[in-house]
Amino acid sequence: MTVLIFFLVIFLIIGVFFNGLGTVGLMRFPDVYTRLHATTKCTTFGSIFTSFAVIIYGFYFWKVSGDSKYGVMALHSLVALACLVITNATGSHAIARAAYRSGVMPRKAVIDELKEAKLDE
Amino acid sequence: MNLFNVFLLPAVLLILFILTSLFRLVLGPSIPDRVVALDTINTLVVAGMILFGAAFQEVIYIDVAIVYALLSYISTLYIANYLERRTKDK
Amino acid sequence: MIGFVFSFLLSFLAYLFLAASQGEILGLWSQSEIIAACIISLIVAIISSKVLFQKKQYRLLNPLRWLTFLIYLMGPFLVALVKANIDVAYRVITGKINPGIVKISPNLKSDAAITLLANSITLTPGTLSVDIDESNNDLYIHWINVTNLKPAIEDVCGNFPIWIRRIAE
Amino acid sequence: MSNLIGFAHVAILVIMIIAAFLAVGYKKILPSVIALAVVSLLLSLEFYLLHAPDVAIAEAGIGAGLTMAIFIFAIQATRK
Repeated sequence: MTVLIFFLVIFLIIGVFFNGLGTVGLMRFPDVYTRLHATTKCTTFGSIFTSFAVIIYGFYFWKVSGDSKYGVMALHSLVALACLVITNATGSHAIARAAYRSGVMPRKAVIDELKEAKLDE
Repeated sequence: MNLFNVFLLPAVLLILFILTSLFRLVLGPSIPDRVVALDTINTLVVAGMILFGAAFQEVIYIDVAIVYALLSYISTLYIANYLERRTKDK
Repeated sequence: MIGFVFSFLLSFLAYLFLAASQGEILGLWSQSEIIAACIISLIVAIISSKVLFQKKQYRLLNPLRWLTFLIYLMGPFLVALVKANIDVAYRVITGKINPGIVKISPNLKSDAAITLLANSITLTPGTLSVDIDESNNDLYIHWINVTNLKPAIEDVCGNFPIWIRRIAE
Repeated sequence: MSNLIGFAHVAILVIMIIAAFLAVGYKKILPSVIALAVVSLLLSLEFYLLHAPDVAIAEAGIGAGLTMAIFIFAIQATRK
């Protein structure tokens, strides 16, 4: 029990820390693309850890108490986590592409090879 | 020691982070900045819903998080699609 | 036919995963639940098998490829994910950035492979895929810390294309 | 524990009010729509905290998905 709580607290601290870092990066960075870097990576990673805490908690209590409610909770958190990871990555592609095509240029860029490329569709 | 509190405090902290990312929605100079803020709020709300579901110890609450993750993604894609089409029409 | 059976099994498993509660089979499902799952996933499979397997390519159904995918997910991808987050954390705290958009040509053919590569690139160190040239599958990548202006593939995304060629090509 | 939940209620309502003022106050139309989406997302979270998950699912579907799509359809139709 103590070991479980120790792991839960560690996972939750890591998760909340990275989520907070994502929002701080959203405030600090200068343009859309760097903000996307901060939010996509950090919030996905943080959510993976907070959901892992719920999954470990669910499986542990499923094994101890035998109540299938906890097992179902862990399985559903797993599904939600998978949805979150896939949709986050795809959504950030969509935003980056829309931002570039609607004319938001990266600030302070040392190289921009997309500007010369002629993409037609 | 009640396990209820372990999940509740991080969930409330995630709600405070939503307040932080709302500032980007207020300040954001361009529309993609605001969409990024919306996307961050979506992710934080889903993570918070999973934690609240564990704190209230109800299975049905986590299903809300699944539905929410899949539906909020549609709105992000829709705005991105609209931005692309708008510049192509001009 | 293979496509129909596969989409039936996939929707059946998805239904069982989402509908798990108390019951006599493994303590998770009741018998009426299984019957309902059969009927509903039969309907779903009739509709979706035409959409899922439009090109009549069944390469991705090989279980060996799924095993490789799991190993990839647990091994190199997880390591790269952790590295990416420590890197971004460092950049958020110090504010040192050196961004730019570069082009790489991974020479992947199929759509599934290029999707997997783009998603992996977005979630790993300092890179974010912005756009794609659909004629020859070149990716345009926003790189937060440009070290050389004409990068090789290894500089940007490590050995991901090798793994992905093994999984999806 | 009830303190924390009360605090969460207050925080969500404050964010909702700020976002609602933004939705009214923006001069351009698309930022207004985005702020409105934030309002309905947080309304769904508020229903969730009030122990009404069914209402929260409905609100997530209608508020986040459908209203957004209808508004953007309307904007597209008017600009041409």
